[in-house]
Amino acid sequence: MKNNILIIGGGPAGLEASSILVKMGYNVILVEKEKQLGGHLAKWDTLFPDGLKAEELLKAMIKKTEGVKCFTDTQVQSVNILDKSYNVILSNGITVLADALLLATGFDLFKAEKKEEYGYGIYEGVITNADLEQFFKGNFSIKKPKAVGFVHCVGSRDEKVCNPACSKVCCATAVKQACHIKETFEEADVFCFYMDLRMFGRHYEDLYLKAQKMGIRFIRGRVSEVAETSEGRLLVKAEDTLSSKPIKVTLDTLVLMAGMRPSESGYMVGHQLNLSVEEDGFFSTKDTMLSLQKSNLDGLFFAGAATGPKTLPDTLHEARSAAMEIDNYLTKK
Amino acid sequence: MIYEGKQKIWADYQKEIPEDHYFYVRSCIRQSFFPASEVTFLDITRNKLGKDIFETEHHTTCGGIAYHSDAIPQETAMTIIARQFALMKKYGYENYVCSCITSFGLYCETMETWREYPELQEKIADNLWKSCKLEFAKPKFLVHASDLIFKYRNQIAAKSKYKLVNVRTGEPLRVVEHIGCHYSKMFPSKGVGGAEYPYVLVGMVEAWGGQIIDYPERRHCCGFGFRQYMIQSNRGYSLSNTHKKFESMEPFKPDMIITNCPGCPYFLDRWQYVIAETEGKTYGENGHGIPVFTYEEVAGLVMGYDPWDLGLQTHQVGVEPLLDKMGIPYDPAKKYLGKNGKNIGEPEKPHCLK
Amino acid sequence: MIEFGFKLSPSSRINLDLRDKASFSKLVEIEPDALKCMACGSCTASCSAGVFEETSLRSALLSLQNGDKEKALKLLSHCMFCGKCTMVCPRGINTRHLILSINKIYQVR
Amino acid sequence: MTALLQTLYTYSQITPEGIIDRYPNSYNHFVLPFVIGISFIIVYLLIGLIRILYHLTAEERKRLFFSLFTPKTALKNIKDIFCDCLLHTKIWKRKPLLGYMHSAIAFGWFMLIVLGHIEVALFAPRHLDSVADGALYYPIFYRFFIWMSPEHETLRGSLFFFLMDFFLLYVLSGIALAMYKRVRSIALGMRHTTKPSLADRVALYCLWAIFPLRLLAEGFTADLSGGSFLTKPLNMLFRNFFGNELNFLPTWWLYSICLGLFFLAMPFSRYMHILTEPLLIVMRNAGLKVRKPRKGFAEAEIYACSSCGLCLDACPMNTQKKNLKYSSVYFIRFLRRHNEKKINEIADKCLMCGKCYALCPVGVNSPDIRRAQRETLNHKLSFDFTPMDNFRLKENSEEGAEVMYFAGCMSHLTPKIIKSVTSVLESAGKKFIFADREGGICCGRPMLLAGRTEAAKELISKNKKMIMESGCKILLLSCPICYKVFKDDYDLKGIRILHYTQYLNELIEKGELKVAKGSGSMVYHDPCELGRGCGVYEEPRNVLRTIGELKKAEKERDESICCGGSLGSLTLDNKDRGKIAESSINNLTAENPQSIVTACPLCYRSFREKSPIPVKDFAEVVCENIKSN
Repeated sequence: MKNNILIIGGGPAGLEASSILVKMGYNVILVEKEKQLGGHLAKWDTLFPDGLKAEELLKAMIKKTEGVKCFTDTQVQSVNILDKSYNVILSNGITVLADALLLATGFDLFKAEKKEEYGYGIYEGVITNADLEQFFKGNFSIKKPKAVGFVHCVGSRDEKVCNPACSKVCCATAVKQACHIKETFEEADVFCFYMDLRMFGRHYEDLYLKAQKMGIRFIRGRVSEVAETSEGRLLVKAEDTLSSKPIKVTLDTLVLMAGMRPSESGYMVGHQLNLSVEEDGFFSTKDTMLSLQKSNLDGLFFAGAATGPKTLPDTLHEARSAAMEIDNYLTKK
Repeated sequence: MIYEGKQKIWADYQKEIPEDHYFYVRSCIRQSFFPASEVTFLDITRNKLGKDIFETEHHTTCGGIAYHSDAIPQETAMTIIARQFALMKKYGYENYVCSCITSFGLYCETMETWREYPELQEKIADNLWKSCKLEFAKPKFLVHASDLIFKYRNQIAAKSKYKLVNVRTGEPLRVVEHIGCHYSKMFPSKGVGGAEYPYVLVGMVEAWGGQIIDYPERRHCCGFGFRQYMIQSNRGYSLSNTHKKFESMEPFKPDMIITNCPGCPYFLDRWQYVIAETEGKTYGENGHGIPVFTYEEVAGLVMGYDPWDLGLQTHQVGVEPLLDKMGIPYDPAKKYLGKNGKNIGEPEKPHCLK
Repeated sequence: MIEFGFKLSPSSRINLDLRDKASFSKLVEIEPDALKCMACGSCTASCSAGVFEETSLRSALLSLQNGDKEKALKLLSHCMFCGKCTMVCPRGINTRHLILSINKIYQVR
Repeated sequence: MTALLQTLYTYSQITPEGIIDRYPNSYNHFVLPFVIGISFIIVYLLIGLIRILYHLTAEERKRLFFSLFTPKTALKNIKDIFCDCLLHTKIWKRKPLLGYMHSAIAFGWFMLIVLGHIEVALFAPRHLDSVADGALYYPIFYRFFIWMSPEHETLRGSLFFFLMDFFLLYVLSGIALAMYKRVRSIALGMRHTTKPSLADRVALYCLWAIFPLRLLAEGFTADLSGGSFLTKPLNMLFRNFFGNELNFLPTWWLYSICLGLFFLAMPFSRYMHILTEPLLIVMRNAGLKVRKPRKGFAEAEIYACSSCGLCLDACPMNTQKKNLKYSSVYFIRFLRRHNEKKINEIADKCLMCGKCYALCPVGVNSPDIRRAQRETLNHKLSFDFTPMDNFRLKENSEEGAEVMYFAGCMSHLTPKIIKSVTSVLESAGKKFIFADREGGICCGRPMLLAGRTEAAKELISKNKKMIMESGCKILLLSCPICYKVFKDDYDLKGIRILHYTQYLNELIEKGELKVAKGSGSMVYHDPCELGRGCGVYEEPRNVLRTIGELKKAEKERDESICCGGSLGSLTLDNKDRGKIAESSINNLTAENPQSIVTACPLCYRSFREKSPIPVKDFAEVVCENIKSN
């Protein structure tokens, strides 16, 4: 008899795990709330550190999922814990009796308008990292800028928005995007306002060096307020903490590097299952070292950013190990 | 301080120093400040140890002072050096020993530059030919005079009359060694023991019975720096450098300082007087200063030379307390008598420094 | 004393051994937020008084930790207490009380 | 007037027939506890009064003196004392049952004393002549000392008997409620009550005992000295139980002891307010202000605190139980006890939202005392505002610009407010000068709140110079903190100072600005400094009602709950502020409005961090609904 596995979330984690599990011979059902698969990856243009096209990667990943029953534009309506399985009712009316459940619900981008002083949604030139990717994809327009700024840590490392943690990917994304902007608008001055530059992965430092060589200016100071000049440009204020002087600069585009927050729809599912979340809002794993894919419920597993900010490679590793854990669990049963 | 750790580093920086047959060039500054040192060097190497050290009155300055003060361009300095090398070649020598650290640094710098840019060497050879009609050859071995004394340290120890030991207590003397910056900081591989823990002076002190003390600011420059001391208003900077070194070595209670550079002994010695006069502070015992010596002076003392023949009366900081410690007899009455037996005049007594 | 035409220049190095640990721990006692700064510079950048004269809580805190209380007090002496820095601080530091406490502890009367 | 006194006096000289002193000299040992108590309290009060007057400045003393003889203030004094001290109208308005309890005890007791004295004046006037005649105690224990022949009972006499019994019953009903409140305070509308101190307990139990004992004592003697519907039946009951030979002295002893003890405990207990409140009223009506946290006027305030604990529920910090200790009532208690460490801790913690002052039945201005307390520590701190000396308006005043817009420091962190205000002004066709577009000098209110008055004054004078030089006619503010200080401390002659809620209301009423009716529902949050601070409640509501459906908050206007972002607090940390914001939002969303509207950049930011529903600024709402012509 084939076991049913329900994967919630059709982003990179859900796709990767489903393609492995379907090859192992399981009956895999994938639920995605958006109309298309891919999660944030589908909205991204290129990936750090080497500028891989997100679209190509996604295409390759989707191709591998042959045999997976995918329900897009579908949400989980209710979940019940049965003796050794989960009874899940989907918003399209289908009921699934799942022997194992994988939460790959990922993250939401921090709502940048919450940082009132940056004026997202108020000043025209203030956009988010996601907007900029859309611009690179050709779905969003910005005026040709003379100067562009990137604000790192928007909604991350900030107690005022109840997220004191680092979102892990914004630094590398910002540097990647800054390079991309500089390539698109060669004449533009590009500034990155950072608190600490966390370029921890393989090749990330190379990306940083590349950005420096392209003439991107890194300013160690967090932007504190943005105002509009009489010409409608953006007056950005920060402290250059390395020279101990407040600085201001007039920019045309300011990109806010919105951080990672727990996914709201993921939270709804977890809420029905009474899953515990940590103070940061992300799900708590069974332990912090050996069972990162397991939850406190038998047969319920995690992969990807549902348990905290992760890079794409991290997420894919987690998806693979989650598949292994699920296989172990079902075989033992 | 883990002594074995230093030994490991010393092992990595072994410098090949030929035993004999050198072409010797003097130091501008040392000739004026410590003329007896170079005389002693020649006396020890030639007469006491029987080495072949050749020197000629035709050699000049290396151009270092002018070069480091931005008064002449590098090419000029290189041409002067090429002329020195041409003299060496002319007198049939292949090993080059210089008395000055600045020169030593400049020779190293020049040789390295020529190695990297052979076309520049060609150009300098051309310059030299045009100006002096001379041809030069690069020395096979380039050493500093202190390298040689280091090489001979055990031979000197074998002939020594005194040791760097306090005869009253039997304890080894506590010696601060100070290496000229241009000795190995520019090219660590060119110095005995490298740049971080140079062994050249340490080796001498150990061979002669003393104990080296290692203090936090040992790496720091003495403050000589051409640009600083040449202009009066900048001398505060120079003074502050020396001050910092003395503040740092003071808690270790050193008995003496040994140096291998022209400027260092001069500044370490004279600035003690200025600090005493302006700050009222002295660093030696009972209001004395810490006596500062060149390595030749120390070698001379160990071998039993008369202190006044070594020119120790020209020091600002009195050397008598150290001589007493080492048990070296001296005649105070002869301190200010010249070679000809006539009084050379006594300096004014400092207010503060004994 | 002889006038040489030059004199010792004071060391520009920060000597952490000489810093006033007791006063700083007193400060931490009355305002524990003194330890929370991550030096992002938001306070300095948004400072109302900073428009007129160099004013920086971030820098002042650093100066205190480095034992330079004169500089710290100078950096805060123009503070108008408006509270903008409290609003923008990502670490949620009670900046106004911190400034008040620094003044209370370090101002000699 | 004199004639009337004359007749009264002559009248009182006549002892009515049938009233006989039962005791020679009209004295019995049992009066001693009471006499000791009452003498002590009189002396204590006199010393206290002299102390307070001594610490007033000469100017203040003069002011106080003249106010007593200015008819307007004198009348107000009488009215306030009657309403506040006796009838407790303030409590009636908010919590009727609690109000009844207080007025029953206060007014009832007052009437008992007054009627007792009138009775003596009418029937045994010679005992009021001097202390030696028992003036101190005789009217209190009147019923013990006399024998009245039943044949001579007059109508007038029985009216007094009736009135005395009536008011005694009135007081007893209040006492009964008070006892019930001790057990279940919530029934009388109080979630938290204060923890009583030892002196409080002694005084409290005495107070509880006084009136039942009086009933007993007068019940025992009702057959001899007369009585009415309460005491007479009681007397009969006693007779039935104990026979005719009633030994009533012990109850009178107990009654006197309780009274004496009560007076002895009074200065050290919360009940001191009974006597000091009139003084506070008189001084307040004379226009005196707190200068020092413990001397002069402040002392009158401190001793007038009834420690009732109404401020406990009022304080926004008390959403967390751990913060109960920072309430005004404890602040004042520690001031009385000179507990320096705690005083400063509490003074610094307060948000200065003013709600405790607004709700205080006695009207103790504790925010002012806290500010004065902060000043004792902070006024010495030096500052240097010389760099701000040369501040000049960056923009040239536009031709004919009458309005100067001063956004204030905080508004610069809420660009939405600035943008909305300026675009509303533009829509209304108003030319304006933007005083601090590129940053400006702080208004001084935060400095003032921190107790650094001198520093604040310097900032105020610099800003004042800038404003006066600009030649504007209206100073428009978007921050209530700025508004409060500009209004109270600036003295800008010839310039109208308006908060934007007021100004926009005016523009809309005059028809210079037209707004359309929207569809959404909203609730308005009263910012502390704007509402309680400046009394602006109606104007914003007026405008919002024309724009959309205005829902009510659970508590609003002067009972509105601070957003937690107030600059008033010096030490409250970020987490606790968040908790306050949450409770304030809960209060606002009682009727499920679609959005919260406020008129202060601080409230705006505090709410936006926590609110589940959209938070909008007043100007933003107006701006969204401007009807274009």
